[in-house]
Formats: sequence, structure tokens, C-alpha cells
Amino acid sequence: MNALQDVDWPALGPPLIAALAAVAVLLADLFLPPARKGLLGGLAVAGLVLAGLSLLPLRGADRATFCLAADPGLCSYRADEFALTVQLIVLGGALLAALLSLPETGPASRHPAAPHPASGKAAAGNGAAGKETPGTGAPKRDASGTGASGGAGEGSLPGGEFWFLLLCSACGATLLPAARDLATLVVALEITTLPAYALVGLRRRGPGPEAALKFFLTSVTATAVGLLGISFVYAGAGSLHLSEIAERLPDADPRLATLAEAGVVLTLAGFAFKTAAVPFHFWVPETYVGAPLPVAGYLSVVGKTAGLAGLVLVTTGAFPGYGGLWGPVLAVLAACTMTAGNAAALRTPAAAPDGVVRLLAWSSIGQAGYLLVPVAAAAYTAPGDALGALLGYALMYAVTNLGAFAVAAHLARRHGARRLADYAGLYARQPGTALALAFFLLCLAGLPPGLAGLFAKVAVLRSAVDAGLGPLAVVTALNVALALAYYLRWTALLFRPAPAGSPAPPRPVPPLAAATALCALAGAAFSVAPQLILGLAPGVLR
Amino acid sequence: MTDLLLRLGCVLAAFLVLPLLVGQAEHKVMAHMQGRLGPMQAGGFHGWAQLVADGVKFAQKEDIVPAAADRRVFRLAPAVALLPYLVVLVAIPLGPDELVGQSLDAGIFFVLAVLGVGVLGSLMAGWASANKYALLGALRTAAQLMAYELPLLLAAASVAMAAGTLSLPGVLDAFHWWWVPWQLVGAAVFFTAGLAELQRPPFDAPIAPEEIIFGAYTEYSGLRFALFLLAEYAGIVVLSALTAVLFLGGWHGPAAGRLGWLWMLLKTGALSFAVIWARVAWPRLRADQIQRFAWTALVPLALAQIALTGTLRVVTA
Amino acid sequence: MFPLSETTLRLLLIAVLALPLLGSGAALLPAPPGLRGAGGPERDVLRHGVTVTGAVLAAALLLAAGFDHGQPGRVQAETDVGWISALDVRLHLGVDGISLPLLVLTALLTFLCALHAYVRPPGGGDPRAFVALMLLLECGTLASFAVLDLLLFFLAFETVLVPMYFLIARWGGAQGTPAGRAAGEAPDAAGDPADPAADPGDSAEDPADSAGEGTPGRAAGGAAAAAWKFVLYTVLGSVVMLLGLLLLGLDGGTFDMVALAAAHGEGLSHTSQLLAVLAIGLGLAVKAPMWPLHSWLPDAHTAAPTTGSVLLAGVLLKMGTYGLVRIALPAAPEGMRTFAPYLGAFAVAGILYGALACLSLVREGAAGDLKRLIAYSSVGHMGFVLLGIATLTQTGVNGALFANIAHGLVTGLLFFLVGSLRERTGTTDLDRLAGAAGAALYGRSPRFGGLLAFAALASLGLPGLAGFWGELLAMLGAYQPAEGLSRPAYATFLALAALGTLLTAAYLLQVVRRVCMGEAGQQPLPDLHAPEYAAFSPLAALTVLAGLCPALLLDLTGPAVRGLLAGVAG
Amino acid sequence: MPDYFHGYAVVGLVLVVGVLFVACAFAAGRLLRPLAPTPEKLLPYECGVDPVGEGWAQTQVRYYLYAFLYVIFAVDSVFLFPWATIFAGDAFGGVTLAEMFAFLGFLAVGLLYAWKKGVLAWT
Amino acid sequence: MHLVYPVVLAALLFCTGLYGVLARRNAILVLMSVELMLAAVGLNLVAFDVWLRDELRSGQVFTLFLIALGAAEIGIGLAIVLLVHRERGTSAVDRLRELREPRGTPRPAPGEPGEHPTP
Repeated sequence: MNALQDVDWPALGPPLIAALAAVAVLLADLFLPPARKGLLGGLAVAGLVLAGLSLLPLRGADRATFCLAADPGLCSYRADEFALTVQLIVLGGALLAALLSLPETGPASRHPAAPHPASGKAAAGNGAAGKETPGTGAPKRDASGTGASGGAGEGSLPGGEFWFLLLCSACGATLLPAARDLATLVVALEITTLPAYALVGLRRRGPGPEAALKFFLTSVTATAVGLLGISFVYAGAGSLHLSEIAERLPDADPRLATLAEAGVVLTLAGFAFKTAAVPFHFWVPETYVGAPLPVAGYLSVVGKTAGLAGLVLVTTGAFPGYGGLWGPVLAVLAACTMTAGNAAALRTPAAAPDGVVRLLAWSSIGQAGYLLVPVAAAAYTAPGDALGALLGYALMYAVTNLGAFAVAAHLARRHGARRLADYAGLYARQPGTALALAFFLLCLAGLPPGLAGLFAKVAVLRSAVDAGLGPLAVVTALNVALALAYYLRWTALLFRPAPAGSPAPPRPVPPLAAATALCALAGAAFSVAPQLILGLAPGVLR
Repeated sequence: MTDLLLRLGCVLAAFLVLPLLVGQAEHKVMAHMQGRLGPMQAGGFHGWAQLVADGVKFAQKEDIVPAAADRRVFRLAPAVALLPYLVVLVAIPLGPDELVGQSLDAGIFFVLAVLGVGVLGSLMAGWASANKYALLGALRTAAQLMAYELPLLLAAASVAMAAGTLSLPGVLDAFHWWWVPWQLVGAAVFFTAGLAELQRPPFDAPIAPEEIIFGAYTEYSGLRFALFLLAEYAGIVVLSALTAVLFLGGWHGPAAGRLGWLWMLLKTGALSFAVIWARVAWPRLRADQIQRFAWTALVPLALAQIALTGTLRVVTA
Repeated sequence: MFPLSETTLRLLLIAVLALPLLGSGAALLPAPPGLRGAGGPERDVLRHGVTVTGAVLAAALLLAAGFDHGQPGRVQAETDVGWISALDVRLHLGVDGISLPLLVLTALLTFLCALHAYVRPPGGGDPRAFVALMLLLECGTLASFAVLDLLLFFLAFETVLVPMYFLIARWGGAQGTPAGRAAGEAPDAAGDPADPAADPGDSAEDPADSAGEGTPGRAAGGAAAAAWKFVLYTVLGSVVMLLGLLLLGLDGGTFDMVALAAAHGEGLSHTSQLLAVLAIGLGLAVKAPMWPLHSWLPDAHTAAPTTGSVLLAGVLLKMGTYGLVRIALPAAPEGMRTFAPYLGAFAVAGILYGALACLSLVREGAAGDLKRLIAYSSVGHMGFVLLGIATLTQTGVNGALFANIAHGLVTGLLFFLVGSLRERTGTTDLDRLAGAAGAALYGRSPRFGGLLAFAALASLGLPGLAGFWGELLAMLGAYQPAEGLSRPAYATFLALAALGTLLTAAYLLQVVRRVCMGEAGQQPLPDLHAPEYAAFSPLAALTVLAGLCPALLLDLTGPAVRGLLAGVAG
Repeated sequence: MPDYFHGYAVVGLVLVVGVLFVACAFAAGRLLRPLAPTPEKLLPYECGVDPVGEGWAQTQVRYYLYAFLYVIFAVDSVFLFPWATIFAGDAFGGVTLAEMFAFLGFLAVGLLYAWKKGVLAWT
Repeated sequence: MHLVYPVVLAALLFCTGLYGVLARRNAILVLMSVELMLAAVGLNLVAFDVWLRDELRSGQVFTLFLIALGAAEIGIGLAIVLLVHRERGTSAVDRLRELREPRGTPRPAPGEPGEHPTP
């Protein structure tokens, strides 16, 4: 018997290339002279593009690897349509986030003496002990409170670490949708989130560390809870492979039935956190506000998609027999999530500092609610259609949300306070940017001319109606209307005459402009041909 | 049952006797290397009972617990520092044919894991003393442990790779004489790292009396202090025995069937002698030198040893 | 009239839909050198609007001419291409006797609006955006009448939202609300961008709030608040409608309206028919607007600029009733039958409510706004349309469709006139306009006054004018409703609707009295000028034509309605 | 399986013996030693100087870095042990060797990184 | 050995950890509580693995991964806590309020000047 597994290297391409790029960036950071650190960003972007290109040869195929020698049907990695689509979203999202970050990552050499160690923040100067007294901390807090309280513009991000962490996280998120056993899944999830904590707190001044801490503590607790659930599931099923669990868990020892059910619920709770579902959503606005803007964009798209992919894998892949248990739970979660997110977004005042980021954060919670709808629907119907709707929506959301973040990052270069009011009159001054943002927002709202958003919402609603989830469909529909209010409010602001005396918007920088244009192009393409994103039929997950 | 009790008794006896032997040897060897005589009075012949007398003295001393100390932790610390060595002794084979306290499948793993607990004693002592020198010493101890634990693990892993087992008797069963040159680098790394973990000179910056009084043990007196000392010498014994088992063939030697235990003891003794010798021969390293040595010399060497082991093993297989 | 090949018709229909869309995009681009006129880019783009809408109108007229009038019940100019297979969405277009008149009406009204805008450039900002939005609006409305796929219908339904919102919020004025402005205020300030009250961003601070309490007393941010109200109401309605459409499509197995209509609800369970009609009906009732859901309409009309008002009343409201006839009636007949009496009740309530509200507005001292009054009258008129539909009879539904068109013509004309009136006098407030004595338009501006009186008479349903036939047929339908519907209830509806016509006549005559008559000797106002003639005369002419030859329209709708009602009647 | 637990049962027994030994020693010590506390005696001992301040003032966060490095590497090496026992199996051949070098490569990169970033240099 | 003992122990550990997470304000203690929870999960997995006689040893392998995860989490977590401590001088979770949602921006009451800007 051959104990060795045949490894299908091309199928592993996307995560592998991302990981290699991460290591390459790390090494390059060590040996590049300070003047040429700018190359790192290019290297990272190239790595992400390459990883994305490695998806091409996998199209249409259903390849699996890391299979058991004894049972070749049982694999830990499967590059099927679901996995490939999510990988596309993740890599594309990471690429866009990387473009957004390019202007913010400066040469790390500005403080040649200050080392940036592995975690990006652990270093303490030798005199650091003195800073721990509250006396010196207070004025700093005041400064950040009265000035631009956002993290924007307060010094550049350390290049090498930033790109390394971003690529690591992207690698994890790329691995996640292809994972077909719980161990791989959890490891991938953690590879996705662990660097994200560091990314959030990478800018040491300002609110970054606080945001990172809140994000970290809540996330880690959720992970622990989810892991407890997984251990129960393991007890019931005797395997960590999703398909084995799906087969064996319902037939588990009757004495373990309760344990298995508890395991299912706890596991779901753990993954629900990662998607920022209610009641695990409170960290989102604070984290987004504290994080550098590109990182917030990254979290809102890549982090969320990864969490969602995990949730889908667990629910439809491992617990299809427990649809009666998690279907209603997810339906309620979805309803609460979208309502909470949209209601809070609606309350965001236009003049408040960081209003833009807060609005985007709350709206992303609302959008997470819509994204949960098809997952809940998958409990009641053939999961293929529902997941198709999910993927389509996720693609649309990724493109348009990152587009909105791109414009926000552009404006934040001049308006550090990141107020909604700063957007007044943008159309008069930079029509292209304003039109792009309006398009993104209308897509997110689901109004024409944002047809991509409209049809994605239709697909989501359709999945709910198809599954017979009438009340959920109604709640979703009402939320769409609710969300429209704040999206349209922002859109209206763009076309309002520019207030006299307000500073002109900043000059466009190429990476941000490129990101905006990319998103706009993709959004337009999806609007003209929604079948591009809605024609996905991932089938039943195995 | 009797077999079990016998084994337990032997382990306990070895635990109580061997450290004393090493301690006495240190007194005498150091003295002679420094041109002194060392203890000569207690017991008559070359002061053989000096450590016994010390023990009696310690037992009669007042046991002071500082007012600001965390009393419970402070009192518990010496036991935590000492007991791991006793437990480890169980797994170290003395001779062939199950001449071992207890043969464990994951012996190497077990031994290294339990040894890691020992340092907790120092940390507890340093923390609970409410004394800044003690705390500083404890932190230095911790830093040192962390730096040297890694090469220790890697070197041990190299042996495990060579033998294809984690069981200590299993390692000895697989031993060939040419392992000694093959694993020489690993042996050096293991022994040096072990030395540093024991905070023995030249790696005794954590208890450097000239800088921080006596490190984590500053506030200790009486019996508890004696237990810390006992732990130190037990540590020497365990380290020497482990090095002998892992890298020098343990009981292997001429007439191993009958005299295996002797070879083992001899090798252990020789290594213990080297430990004492090192104390006399080298000046103390600074804390930063200690760290740099670990990360820039020992860890790469250990990695190189693993590479060598792995390559040779696969090539010859 | 003269037959065109099916391919030509198809291309014409596609052109009708695509031209405004392309024109909308083109409006945002700078004019190519060859098309630059002397008046600067603003005139250029407004001319562009006229050109495009004119072309659309021409195409629509050509389509109408080429339409096979012998078979109005058949869907003609049909295009059916797959689009989004995952959602089962097909680009299915086509016209029949029901949609053709609406299509032409839309093209006509939009063209007239564009013409009006060219003559009187809208104050309030960039005309490029104005034209682009207007064309987008046209595209959406035309599409909603031409598509034959449920989801496309929803798409078209939603398309009109954003342009209408911006038209109201940016180019609209807040002056219409009673007690809104001090007497001496300059009328031009209405659309001035510097005016904080007209500024959408201002009330954007809290849209929900302003939308929630957008009572007439609230002056500041009126336009924005009204626009919010319009959007929120409509979107709420349309998402609910989407649910109904999805239910219908999923249970019926297809999203194709023609197939669904042909099936007459077969394969749909009673429950899903009920739910579908309830959801779709709610959404459409908001748009129509049905009585309790109408409250966005007066504000929106009052605040909207002339173009907005005309299109809103003339076209957008029709989308609601059209949807009821086109989707709910044939596809879910059982559900429709269940809800028809309720629909009728609400319709009659709307008729009475609209009339009473108008009566109270027209009183002296009530500070009634003319635009607001017309808006309330629209509620009443649309009540007749809904009542016609609720009868589920051929007569009733035909009447409803006729009233639909008539209302578009007459109300469009009225809004144009009121807009012109405001340009002349600076206000639409009845009290300020007429005072105690009356505005005496007959004397000050005889042709203008005459036309206004004509429109008012048409609106009240004077026989011989367009408004008459629709209401008459709707009431006739109520006299003998479809089988299975409670006759006494409908008789009551009939009686109340008749009372409504009386009240309507009362307030419209009051309007004529206060606005057109009055003491002579006041300062004369400019009379109708050539562009206004051009804009108003087609509407007036069509009003007369429809009043004199109702058969022109009824022949078109009749056979088509027969096909749709087969499920209800059979 | 019983054997497995038996091995550790013996270990546990040894531990118990050890605890007993220590307990006996303390008990004996308590009988033998004097007890005469004075406030001065119970002060922290700083070579005769009265203590000032607390210990944490001198603590350097830098120690944390070593902990961090340790955690990274030690946890990595945990994976080494199970692998070490089987990697030379017949079926594997060069594959495990490649794996090993990948593993060592990662460790080396980490070390290189720490070194280049100046973590290992003590100013 | 009976399955109950390790599982009950794990449950106790987990509950202790959960209590710590919920009740402690110091971020470091919260972190330690989380580690306790992870340890409980690891114990659970190993116990179930042995009990199930899993041929793949999934539980134990997973536990190894968990150990690595826990270590990484602790590493990053401590780094963040130290950073916050240095910037703010506190590591009490409930004292970090800079990022809280701004509450109740005062709006001018009706009738106050400013609500109706007079042209």
C-alpha cells in the first residue's frame, strides 16, 4: 500500500502562490535597501494577480487532493466551483485592498532605529517602560480625539509587514473554501483572521490598537466556542471530514444525540461570528473605524466572504441532516443581522467624524444579513441554487463595496475626519469619481442603474421564496427598502452643490484610481450581464 | 507490585543520592582546580559528609516569608522546581532489558515537557517574592529558558529522527557507535542548551550575585532554599543522564549486558564533571550574549543537525 | 394602418427602449463639435433631450402605425432573448393593445416635457444631469410597459425611482406647501441651489424623520422630504411586489408574463395566488396610488418641477394600474377575485377622499396649492381606474384602461398649465393667486385661461372629452360586476363613485371660478406663446379626440382585455 | 490501551512519592526550625538598602519578544516529533526530505527575519 | 479509562474560561481565559479520539493544530494588549471607549434658531 498521497499541485495553486508571495515579500523586505521598499507593494500585487491567474486552468474542473489513501473519495482539499468562485472573490478582494493600500504604505525605513518585529507591533523601544504611565498617555488621546480621529493619514503603514500579513491572510482565505475537513477549515480560518488582527492594529498611533484588541478578543472567544462545538461534532461523527460527518452524525450513538446537536449549534455560533452576524456584530464598526481604511475594506469583503464560505461548508457540507436545526437559526440570524445593521446605518449622522467608515461598517453588517439568507434557504431546498445566489451576491458585494471603500480612501486623503458631509458636491468637482461612487452605492442598495445589485438581491430573495421562508423574505424586502434610505442619502449628497469654502477633493492617485476603475468596470460588466455572477451553480458540496 | 515498589524506591534513592554526589564532587573539583582543598572537616575523610551537614543546617534555619510576598506561591515554588526532575528520572533507562523506572512510548517528548515545568518554579519564586531583583532574575530565567528550549528540542528531535522512535530505551536499542560522530553537533547543542536551562555557569546571569543578589531565590532561606539547590544538582544529573542516553549510547559499552548500568553511570558522571568544569573554566556571559548565542549559534546548528540527520537517514534507508 | 413586417416592429420597439437609455448616457458626455450650438453647452444638452425624445416619439408613433390593429390582443413586435438563465430572466419585449397606448402616451409626454425644458430651462442645476435623468426615467417607464417578463417589469419599475427622486429633490421647489413662504418672496428662489430649503442634503440629515412627518406644515426641505417619501413608499411597495412576483414566477414555473397569463393561474395553489396578489397588489397600489397608500403623492407632486409632475401623474401612476391589469389579473385570477371587493372599496374611498381633499383645498383661506389639488384629484381619478379593475369585467377593465390614458393626457395638461401659471404669477397658491376676488385669467390672459378651464372640464369628466368615458365605463362595470362578486357591494361602490363625480365637478368648477374668473382690470399676464402652443395643443387635441372617438382606444384594449380576463370570467 | 495508561500511572505514582517527600521534608523542617519574625526581616531584601518602588518599573517588554519567538518555534517543533518517528518509512523516500527542508526553511526564514529586524541584537 | 472524566474536566475548564472571558476586565486575563477554553477543547478532542479509536487519529492531529493556533493567538494577542497598554496606559477592556458609537448628537429642538434657516 502506498502511504503517500498524490498531491495535485496545480489545484493547490492559489493558496500556495499567495503563501509563497508572502514569504517572498518578507524576505525582500529584509534585503531591499530602504529607498526601494516601494517594490514590495508591486511584489504583493503581482503575487495576488498570479494567484488569481492560477485559478484559470482550474475552471470547470472538480479536482481534489489530500485524499485518504484508504478512501480516495475522502479528500481534504477540493477545488470545485464553489471553492474557485470564493477564491476568486477573495483574491480579487485582496488585490483591490492591496491597491487601496499602495498609497498608504510608505517606506518602512523612516524610523531606521525602530524595529518592526514579526507581529508588527511587539517591539518596544528600550525606553518604552516610561510610556506606560497614564500621564503621558492622556495628551495623546486628546490629540487623536480632537484632530482627525480616524486612523487615516497618521503616518504610513510599515510596508514589509503589511504586505506579508495581507498575503498571509489572503492565503488563508483562499485555502478556506477548498477545505473539506474541519481541521483544515479551522486552520484556514485562523490563518485568515490572525494576520487580520495585526493588520487592524498595524498603525500604532491612534485608535488602531484598541480596534485590534476588541476585534481580537471577541473573535478569539468565538473561535473557542466554535471549536468546542467541533469537538462535540467529532465525538458524534468520529471523523473530521465534512462528508463523513454528514453521513455519520445523524446516525450517531443516541446517547450522543444531544451532544451532537449542541455541537452543531456551537459550531454555527463560531462561524456566525466571523460573518459578523447578530449578536456577534458589535466589534465591526469599532474595528473598521480603528483600522486603516484599506484593511477595513479587506475585512468587510475578504474576511466576511471567508467566514461565510466556512459557514456554508459547515452547514451544507457537514450538517445537511440538521437543516431543521440550523435553517431556522440562520434565518432568524439573517433577519436580525440585516435589521440591526441597516437600522444602525440609518442612524449614522452625516456630520459625525468617521461617519463614512461607520456607515460602511453598519451597511456591511446589513449586507451580511442578506448573504445569510441563501444559506438559511439552503436548509430547505436543493443547496445548489441557493449557493449560486449566495456566490453571485458575494461577488457583487465584493466589487461594489470595495469600490466604495476605494472612493472613501481617495477622499480620506484630504478629509481626514472622514465625514459623510465631505462628500457634498463631489459630482461638481470630480464627476467620474462621484458617478463611480453613486454606481457602487446604488448597486449596494439594489437600485437601477446598479443592476448587478438589483439582480443579486432578486436572486437572494428568490432563494428565500423558493425555500418557503416567507417571513424572512418579507423582512429582507423591507430591509432592502430601509437600506435604500441611507445609500440614497449618500448618493444624493454627491450631487448636491459643493458647499462654499470646502477644500477641493484630493488629486487622484493611480492605485486608487485603478481600483475604483476596476470595481466600476466589473460592476458595470455584472450589471450588463448579470449571468456572469448569477449563473454559478456550485452544486452540492461534498 | 514488588517490582514496581522496587523501581520506585530505586528512583527515589537515585534522586536523593546522585545530586549529593555531584554537589560534593563540585566542592572538591572546584577547589582543586582553584588550588584549594575544599571541605575537609565534616565526616572526616575529605569532608565527605559536608553536604549532609549542610542539609541539617538548612533544616534548622528559620524559614522567612517576606511580608509582601504571595505566601502560597512563594512556599510552593521550591517543590515545583524540584519535582519535575524526580519524575523525569523515572523515564531514564539505566541499563538494557527494562532497567528503567518506567519505559514510556513518548519518552523524549515526556522528558522535555516535564523538564519545562521546572522553570515554572523559578518564575513562581521570582514573582511571589515581591522583590525587584527576584523578579528580574525570574524574567531572565524565563527569557533564557525560552531561548534555549528550542535548540534543546531540535537536538532531541534529531535523535528521535535518527532512531525513529520517541522512546528512550528505543533510542538506545537503535544506537550504533557511529551515531556519536553523526550526532556530535546535536550533542554539543543539547548539552550546552541544557546547561543554560539549568542556569549553570557560564549561563548563570539570572542568578548573578554581583548584579541581582541571587535572582529569583533572593528571598529564600532554610529548607526551601535547600530544595532549590537540590533541584539544581538534580538537574545536572538529569541533564547528564539524558545527554548520555541520547547521544553517547547510554548503557552501550563493552559487556553491556552485565555492566550496562556502570557505563551509564560513568558517562553521566563524566558529563557531570564537564558541567562542573565549565563553571570553573568560563566567566559568566552577559544576558544579551546568552540570548545571541542561543538564537544565532545554537538554533542554526540544531537546524543543520536535523538536516544532516534527515538526509543521511533517508539516503541510507 | 399600414402594416410593417414583424422584424421592423421588433426593431422599432427595441429602438424605443434603447434610444432613451443611450441618450441618457450621451447626455452626460460633452457634445461633439458638430453638434455644438450657439447657446452654449446647456442649450446643447437640452436640445439633445428634445432630439432623443422626439426620435423616441417618432419611433413609438411608427410602431403604433405599424401595429396590426386587427389583432390587438396578440403580442406583437415580440423579442425574446435569454438573459440571466440562473434567474430565468429573459429579455422578453412586446406590445399589445393594452400597452401600446401607454407607450405612445409616455413617449408623447416625455417629448413635451423635453420641449418644455428647452423653452424654460429648469433652474436647479446642471441641465446635463436633468436631461440624463429625464431620459432614464423615460426608458424605465417605456420599459415597464413593453416588457413581458416579471423580473424585467420589476427592474423597469425600479429604474424610474432614482431619476424621479433626483428630479424632485434637486429641481423641485418647496414653495407649494401652504404657509410655506412669506408673501414677498422671489419666485425664482424655488430652484435656486443656494436655497437651503430646496437643498436635498439638508433634510438628508434625517430622511426617515422628514419622510415620516412630511406634513404640509413642514416647509423646510420640502422637496427633499417629498422625494424621500416618494422613494421610500415606492421602494417599500416594489420590494413587496418583488416577493409577489417571485412567488408567482416560482410557483407558476415561469417568469414569462405571456405564459402566465395564458395559464390563467393554473398550477398555482389558492394560497400562493392570494399571497401573490396581496404582495403584488400592495406594491402596485402604492404606485397607483390607492387610497390609504397615497400620501406620498400630494407632497411629491407639489414639490416636483413641472416635468416631474407631468411625468409622475401622466406616466408613473399608470405603471401601477397597468401592472394590476397585466400581471395580477390574468396570472392569479382566483386571488384577484378574492381581493377585488376590497380593491373596489379602497378605490371608492380614494375617489371620495380625493374629492373631499380637493374641496377643502379649494376653499378660500385654505391656502390650497393648485399642484396639490391636482395631485389629490389624481387620487380620485386613479380611484376610478382601480374601481374599473376591481369589477373584473371587460367593461370595467376597459374603462380603467381608458381612464388611465385620459388621466395621463388631462392631468399632464393641467400640470403643464399650472407650471406655466407659476411662471407667470410666481405662485400656485390659490389664495395668493386668486385672493377673495379671483385671478381673472379669462381677462388677463384669455387663451391661457380658456385652456385651463378646458382642462378642468376634461378632468371633471365632461362628456365629449377624454375624462368622461373612462369613468362611465368603470361605473358601468360596477353596475354589473363579474360573476361571483357581491352585487350589492358594487352597487354601493357605484353610488359612492357617482357621488365622487359630483364632488369632483364641484371642486373643479370652483377652481375655474377662482382662477379664471374674477374682477376685470387687473394687470394682464402674457398669453400663450408659440412653444406653449406646441406643448399643450397635442394634449388638448388628443383629449378631444379620445372624448369624441373612444372607439379608437377601446378597440385596441378590448380584445386584449378579453384575453386577460378569460381566467376570471371563465 | 491499558498499558498506555499504566505507564503514566507509574509516573503519577512517582509524582505522589515526590510530593510526599517534599511534604515530609517541610513537616520535619517545621518541627526543627525556629520562628522569630521581625518587621525588618520580612522586608524585601535589597542588600541592606530599604526597598523603593515596585519590581515592574524595571521590567522590559523586550522579554516578551523572546517569549514570542519561543512560542513560534517551540510550537513548530511540536510537529517535528510525531513526524520524526515515521519520516524514514519505506514508502516516503525523498518526499519527506523535501518536507523537512520546507519546514526547516520556514524556521530559517523566521530566524532570519528576527535577526534582520534587530530583535536578536541587544543594544 | 472512562470517557466521562476527561470530558467533565474539559467542560469545567471550558466553563472556567468562559466565565473568565465574561467576567474579567483585564485583557490579559481574558486572553488567558480564552487559552483555557482552547485547552479544554484540546482535551475534549484527545479524549474523544482515544474513545473512538480513530484510525486517522484526527482528534490528536487536530489538537496539535490547536496548540499551534493557541500559541499564535497568544502571541498576537499579547502584542496587541501591550500596544494598547503602552498607548493608553490601561489594559482594562471596558475602559477603551474611543471607538464607541457617538451617542445622541444633540439636534436643535423645534423652534430653536437654526432649524428653519430663513432666506
